[in-house]
Amino acid sequence: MKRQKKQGKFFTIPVIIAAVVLAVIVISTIFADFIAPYDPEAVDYNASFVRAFSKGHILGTDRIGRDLLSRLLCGAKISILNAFMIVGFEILAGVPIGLISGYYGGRIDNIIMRIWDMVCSLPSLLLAFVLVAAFGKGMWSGIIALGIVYTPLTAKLARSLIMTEKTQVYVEAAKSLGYTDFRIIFRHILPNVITTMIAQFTLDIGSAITSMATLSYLGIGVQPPLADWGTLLKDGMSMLYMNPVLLIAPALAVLITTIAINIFSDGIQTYIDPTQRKLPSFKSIYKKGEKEKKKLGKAVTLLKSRKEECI
Amino acid sequence: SATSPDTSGSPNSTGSADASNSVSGSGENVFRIGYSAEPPSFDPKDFNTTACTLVTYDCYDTLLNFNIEGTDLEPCLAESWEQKDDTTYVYHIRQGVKFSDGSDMTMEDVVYSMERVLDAEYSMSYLFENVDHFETDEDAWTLTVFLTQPDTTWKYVPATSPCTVVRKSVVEAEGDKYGTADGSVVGTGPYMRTSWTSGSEIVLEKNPYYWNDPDSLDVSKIYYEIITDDTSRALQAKSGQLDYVRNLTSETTSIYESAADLNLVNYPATSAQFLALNSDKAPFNDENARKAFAYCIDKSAITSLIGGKFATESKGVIFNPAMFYMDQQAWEAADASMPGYQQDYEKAKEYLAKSGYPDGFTCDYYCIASGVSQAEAIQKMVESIGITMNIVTIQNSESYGVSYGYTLNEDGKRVYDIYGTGWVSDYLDPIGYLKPHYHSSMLYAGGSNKAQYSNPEFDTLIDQTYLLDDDKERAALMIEGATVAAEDCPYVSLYYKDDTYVINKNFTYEEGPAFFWNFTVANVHIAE
Amino acid sequence: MAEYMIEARNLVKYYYLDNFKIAKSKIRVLHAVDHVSFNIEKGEIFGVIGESGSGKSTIGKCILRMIEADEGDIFFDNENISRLNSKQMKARRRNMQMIFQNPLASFNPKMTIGKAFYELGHVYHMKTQEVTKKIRELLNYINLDEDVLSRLPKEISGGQLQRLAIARALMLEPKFLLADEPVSALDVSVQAQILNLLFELKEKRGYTILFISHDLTVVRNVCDHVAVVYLGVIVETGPVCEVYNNLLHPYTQALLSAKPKEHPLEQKERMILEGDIPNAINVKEGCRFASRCPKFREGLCDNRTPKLRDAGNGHFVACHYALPSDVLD
Amino acid sequence: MHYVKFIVKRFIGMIPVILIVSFLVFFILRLSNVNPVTVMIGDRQSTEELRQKLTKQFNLDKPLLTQYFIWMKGIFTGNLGVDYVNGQDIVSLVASRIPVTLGLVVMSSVIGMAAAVLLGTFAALYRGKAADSIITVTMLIFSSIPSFLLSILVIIVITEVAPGYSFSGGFSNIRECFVRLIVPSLIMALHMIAMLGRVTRSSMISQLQAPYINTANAKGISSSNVTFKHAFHNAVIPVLTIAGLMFANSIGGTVLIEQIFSLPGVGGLLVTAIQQYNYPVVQILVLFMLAIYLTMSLIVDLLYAVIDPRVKLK
Amino acid sequence: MDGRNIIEINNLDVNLMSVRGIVHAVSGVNMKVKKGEVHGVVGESGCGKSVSAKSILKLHDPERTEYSGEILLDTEEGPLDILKMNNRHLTNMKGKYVSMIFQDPMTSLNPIMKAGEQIAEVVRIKKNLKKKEAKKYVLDIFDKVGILPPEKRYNQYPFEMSGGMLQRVMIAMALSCEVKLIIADEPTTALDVTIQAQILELMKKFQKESNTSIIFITHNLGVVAEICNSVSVMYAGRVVESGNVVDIFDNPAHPYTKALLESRPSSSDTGKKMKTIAGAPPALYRKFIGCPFEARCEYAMDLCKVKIPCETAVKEEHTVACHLYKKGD
Ligand SMILES: Nc1ncnc2c1ncn2[C@@H]1O[C@H](COP(=O)(O)OP(=O)(O)OP(=O)(O)O)[C@@H](O)[C@H]1O
Ligand SMILES: Nc1ncnc2c1ncn2[C@@H]1O[C@H](COP(=O)(O)OP(=O)(O)OP(=O)(O)O)[C@@H](O)[C@H]1O
Ligand SMILES: [Mg+2]
Ligand SMILES: [Mg+2]
Repeated sequence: MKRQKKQGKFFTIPVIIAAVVLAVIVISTIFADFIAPYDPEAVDYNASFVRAFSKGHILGTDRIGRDLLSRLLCGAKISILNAFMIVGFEILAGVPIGLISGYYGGRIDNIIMRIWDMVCSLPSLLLAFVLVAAFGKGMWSGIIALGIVYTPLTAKLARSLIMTEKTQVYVEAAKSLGYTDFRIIFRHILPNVITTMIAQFTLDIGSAITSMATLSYLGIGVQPPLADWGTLLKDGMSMLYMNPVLLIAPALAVLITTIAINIFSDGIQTYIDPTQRKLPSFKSIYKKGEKEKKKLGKAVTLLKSRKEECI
Repeated sequence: SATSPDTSGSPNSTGSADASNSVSGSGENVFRIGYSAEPPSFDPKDFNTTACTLVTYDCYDTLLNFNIEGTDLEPCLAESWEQKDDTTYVYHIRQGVKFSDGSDMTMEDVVYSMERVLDAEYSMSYLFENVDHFETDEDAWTLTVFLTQPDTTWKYVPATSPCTVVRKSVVEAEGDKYGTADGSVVGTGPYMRTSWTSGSEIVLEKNPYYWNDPDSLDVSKIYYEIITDDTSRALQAKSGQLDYVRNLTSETTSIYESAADLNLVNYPATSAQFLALNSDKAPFNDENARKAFAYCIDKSAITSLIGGKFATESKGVIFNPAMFYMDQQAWEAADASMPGYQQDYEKAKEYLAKSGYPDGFTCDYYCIASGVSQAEAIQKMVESIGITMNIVTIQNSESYGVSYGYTLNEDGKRVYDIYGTGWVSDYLDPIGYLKPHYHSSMLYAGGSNKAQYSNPEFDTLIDQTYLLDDDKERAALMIEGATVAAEDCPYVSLYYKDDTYVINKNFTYEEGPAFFWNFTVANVHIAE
Repeated sequence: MAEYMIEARNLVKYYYLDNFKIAKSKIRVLHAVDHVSFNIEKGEIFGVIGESGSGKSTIGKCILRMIEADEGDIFFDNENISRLNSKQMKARRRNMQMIFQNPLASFNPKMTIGKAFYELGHVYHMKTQEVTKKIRELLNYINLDEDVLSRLPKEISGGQLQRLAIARALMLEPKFLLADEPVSALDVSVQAQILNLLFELKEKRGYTILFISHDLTVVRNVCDHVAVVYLGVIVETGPVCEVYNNLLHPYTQALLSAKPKEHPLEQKERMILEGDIPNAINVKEGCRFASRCPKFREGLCDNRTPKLRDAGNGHFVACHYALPSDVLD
Repeated sequence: MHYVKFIVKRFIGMIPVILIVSFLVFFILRLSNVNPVTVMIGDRQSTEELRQKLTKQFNLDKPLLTQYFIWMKGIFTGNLGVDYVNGQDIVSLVASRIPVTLGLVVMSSVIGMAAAVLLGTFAALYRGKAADSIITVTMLIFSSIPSFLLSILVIIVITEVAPGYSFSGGFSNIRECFVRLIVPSLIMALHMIAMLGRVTRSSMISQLQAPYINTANAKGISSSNVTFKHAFHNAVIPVLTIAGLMFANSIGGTVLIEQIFSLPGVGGLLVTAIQQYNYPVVQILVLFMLAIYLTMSLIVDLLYAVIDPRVKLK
Repeated sequence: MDGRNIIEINNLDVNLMSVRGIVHAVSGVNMKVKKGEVHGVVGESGCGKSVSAKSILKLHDPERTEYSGEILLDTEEGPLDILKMNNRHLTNMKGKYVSMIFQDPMTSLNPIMKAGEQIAEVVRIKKNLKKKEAKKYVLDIFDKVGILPPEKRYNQYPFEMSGGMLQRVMIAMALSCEVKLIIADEPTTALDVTIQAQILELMKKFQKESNTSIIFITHNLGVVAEICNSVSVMYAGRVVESGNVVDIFDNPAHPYTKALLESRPSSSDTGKKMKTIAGAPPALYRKFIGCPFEARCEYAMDLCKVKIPCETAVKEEHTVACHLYKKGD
């Protein structure tokens, strides 16, 4: 009953690629200010609409001569930071609410679920709009609006998870040992349900990036001179025919990031749920066995042979 | 009228159908116009945006029309007119004109239409601010206008939107509903509205009762397709789904240029782009601060980067020289001698040092979304002498409130420190720029003096022009006024620009500088 | 007179299934435990048997106050604990511990065994050294190596885990153990290990154990007293030898005869009960077993609820016809 | 019969939700510092007289709560008055827009659901094979593209590929409606397919591993029967839940799509109304969308009950 | 019993691909089941009982399973190897010759299909009946196996029935097509004693009436004693002993069988320590070099560590795989 090495690893090739891509994105985001070849806001009148792959400007420039690569990098910083903030909000608010309402059930649960129904019934963009209409536009309105939209989803997920989890015997066992509810919820149940939620959170980071971009596209998200990917997309869209890279580059950035996040999240999900995992074929295992056999010599022969002898 | 960069918005234009221009058309000729916004209604009372003018002037006629240059007037619903004295004008109304519902236009309708304008709720009622009252003679078919004071610009007003004629009985019967998608539209114009799918499409067809030979109209059916997104509108035009698009943004120009079926036309127009520096509050109540700011700005860069290829850099005052038809030479000479505020950081620093903010200051720049890149460029330009400029983007719909001073801060002042915008003159007269922007009578809420500039010296000069008839004399006064204003630097004028449109090669249209006011599909003809 | 560790008096637990029904009459009430009384002597193993859903676990949990009983009193070590608040209860918790049916499920899957033990110690303010010492002692007692401490529950076999579960319960040195079907989920071969361990706890260490099971043979093997539960009521109770040698209640008889043969050649007179085990929703007056009882008599069994009656030697039975004096005609 | 009872009950249950949301929306919008009178006057000359007249006409002098009740009364009597900006009758303004939005939502949901379920099932059946990978990756890509980006790309592609296709025009007959709505619907559907397809796939995979599938296989019925009659039936149930949720977002999604494709629907109206501070319109549209959502979730619940006998309609 | 084997499993190996690698769940299993005989399969949890049973119908996920050996099914066309059949042939075979009853009837029935229809579906296909006829046929079977009232039960969904009733439905399903062999994988483990007795009685009755063979998988030796004619004892994926049920109970040959029988709590004695089998069964990720039971065996010899024992006949129809029994002994 020793720990067994698992087949069907977490780091499958697509997940490795996704992880590497994400790592690159996150690192370049963190060091955006150092990596970026230019000040993202620096205007260069002589370099309007420089084509991509020109000298000095790898991705070219926009209308007022700002370097796209620099803007993309610094935009990534804003976009990703915002996404993290939205998801952070969602986790800090949604998880405890969901856990508590699911654990205790009853009236608290009822009230929270009614609120959830209402928030859910308003499409996310709409809610963002209404909030922005009321509180004025800007990055923070957007973040809070999206945070509010995402929170009930997380709460609901946490709730449904804890609803099934709390009927588990180990929870009852913890109660019988005299543990407090707080300890049971956060020390015992949470670690058991969090893995399922992590996949959701990574997924949410992806959709937060696009949602925030959508708000910026509609002009109610990030306000200039800050520019997130949504702003770049919006600008790129109107200048598509002046310099297509202006659209293609941020579009690819969003696409690659979200796809990488999706793959990564799928990876987590598949890893957590073994029924979803792709297993190696018998042949590949036997092949590995053959190799081992050659390496280790006779001792292993018996172990790996396909049919055993009996006397 | 206020415009934002690249989107002109003059409410005043007239439709005219000139029989002499027409080539007889045959069969069903459909003309599809790509349009960015839809009009609030077809009632002249509500005309306040560009959206109205282009769509609705085919349905209505004004008393007079501008000629193609925009400098002179031509008969329309009024066959002739005369000025009795300084304050009395007589218009002889055409007889036998029918509305699109087949009924006759009567003097009652005419005077009803004019008197509606006097109501404060009428959008363009400010054009009638000097009107005292109207008198009609039903038998002689004359309409007499009495003004409260002499006004040399009045002569243009009968060619503007308030002077359209609606049918009294219909308007009174329908009330608020008139002109909306649910209500009816009854006018004397060459076309009549047959359907309006709100937010999507407006269809006009030939008016069978048109007083001016309906056969002279080449186009029998007009579709206004409302496509809000600039790029998709351009792509639609490129794929041959639209015959005519106006107001091309500089970003999409290249798409239109690449379309084989479209002719891209540019013509001198009356628009100009500028920044208004709010002199009503700190920091720009300090003349030196204004100048310091102005000297930071590289106008030529803005002109070429933002204005695009049809833009020309301008100098001390906001203005489009196309309007100075009265004395072009005098204007050019004056323009050259006025301070031009070319980028000069030395001077900028000098003025900043003189100002109350030697270490720089912070200010808010308001603009609509499409003006952001200009703002960002300017932000960088002024940064170097220590001016921190925050960009505040507002919705297109908010821009009215902001630019006309309806939206105020706690102190009751206009919210912006800098407002980046543009202007299209109501008529082809320099007054159309000078008065709205620099005259202190335009300071009130709703007034167009965006810089909140006031200089008694300037006011006197401009007021005098209203009393003069001679163009040269007026021009001299106006140049003098402009020089005064330029010295004070309430605005940073950036560039003026030719207008552009595209039209399908199957059609022709003859444009002039005043094109904007007399566009009507009646003048669109099948190309030979 | 023996000293009692547990005295349960008139325990009642109803579940109201439709909370939000407006018409009161329509509310379905599940009589999970219906006026149950029994006593557990110090140092004995008290068995509770019955089929699934009969309310065995509910009885056990009510005693530990993991479920609040609707009525009734529970005396723990001569102290009435049924009205204590949760804080006071926590102090008593140490003295009463529970062992669950499925050992794997009763451990937090994300926590190593060691962590689980240390946490328990810390919650009860033991010092780390103290805990370490204690754990060592317990592991030694249940005959397991220390390396299990670093493993996750799923990496340990069922039998070993159940022993660990018992060790965890013993950590706090309770006076009383509730073992809720501790062997039902285990294989026969390991089952014996656990039963032996429990037996040893009683014999060598003097623990009092409430042993819940549905396996008659197991109960007979380890218990001193037994109570047979059917649909929330005790139908027969008494010392194991008394009860097994003198089955009085028809349900107990049926239960025993339903037990499969021990040897293929064994001849067995079968008494097969008809029908399913009914649920205890809205039970009416009358014997609960009436619907399946072979001795069912109309008029009596479905009208009068039988009381537990003394059959001598501490053997009680709740049946109208159980005692020799009851004439069946 | 109990369906009718259920529906009636649910409709009654909707009332408090709608009331609370209406209350919230009404007051949240009033938090903004924009003065409605300014909005109404627009660029007309602002005279004190006009201000007073408008204030009276729109009951702005009354306390907020009273205004709210007046508005609520208007909703129940079908008289919502006119909007702030253009003074048009709100009921007819909104009513004329509803068919387009409904058309868009229904069309995209139908296409999206059908395609998602088909593709998801297909992918699950060919799990681990090339077909599965292709479908999964495509879905992944489509679910990662923001819909505004996808829309503009589609427009570009279509104008290149099929220049005759028009994104503008009227809605006078079915054909026109179809032509105008199909592309935007497809784009909205694509998003749905991408999300739902993945759910269907994993749901189908887990159902195919359920013990009852073993029973079905042991019965000796054909494998297509096992897949579709047994596994598929069970697999749709969770898909339905997600679809219900996605529906809410698809209503929100119309906002963008309508803007880009200049469709005269509720979404475009909403954006304009919000931008113009045209609050009476915003309020009613929010309630309208809420009503659609609630109705739709009712339908989902009913469908649920039809498909899954375990669900008791309460 | 006419002496012919309805099924003959020869040297069956089943390897399963799992998250942790290949599981050699079944290795070299031989089993013969005569016509009209109930053959029990016993063993600890995880010893490969279910895997071998499912292999008979090739129910494992084909992508993750590797079979070798042969499973000969006696059909009208003579003995056919199930492992070599194509899918269509196999589908035809299922429900016609072999059917299966699973342990947990709740999850083994389609939760959203009416109980009756799930059976009618098979009947329609296998017996070529029309919808109405099929229903009538199913109602008849329901009546026979005591699913009463049949009309009502026909239209109920699985979640509306009790476990015992559902198991009857499963049995009805297995019986519906009058197959030659029923594989029952722990059909009574999830049930209560009294219900288990009902079900066993029912199965016995039908087995007698129709002379069907049954492979009866259980880990309850009592149930084996109750119903089986012959028995295979499995351990770690192989059959360690097989023979007549009386032989196995009276003269168990393999140490494992002995230990298993001894570790049962016996009803006769109370308060005695039970015999246990120390240790836990091995994991099946690796192939064995020696006897898999070696680590737990009290008779283990050096030979056991290095050689896997072969099946040896100790008696007619009683074979054992243990080095203690040499050929010809
Ligand atoms: N939380 C609850 N809500 C409603 N009914 C419950 C609840 N807990 C238990 N019951 C019901 O109470 C009755 C007794 O349950 P209990 O768990 O005590 O039975 P048990 O004898 O322990 O059964 P098992 O042998 O299956 O463990 C059952 O009918 C059960 O369905
Ligand atoms: N689908 C599967 N994938 C991988 N391994 C499996 C699978 N099914 C069973 N196994 C493994 O095969 C071995 C034999 O399992 P099997 O289900 O046959 O045991 P069993 O004797 O039926 O036990 P139980 O009494 O618990 O039902 C076990 O070790 C189990 O973990
Ligand atoms: Mg229990
Ligand atoms: Mg099994």
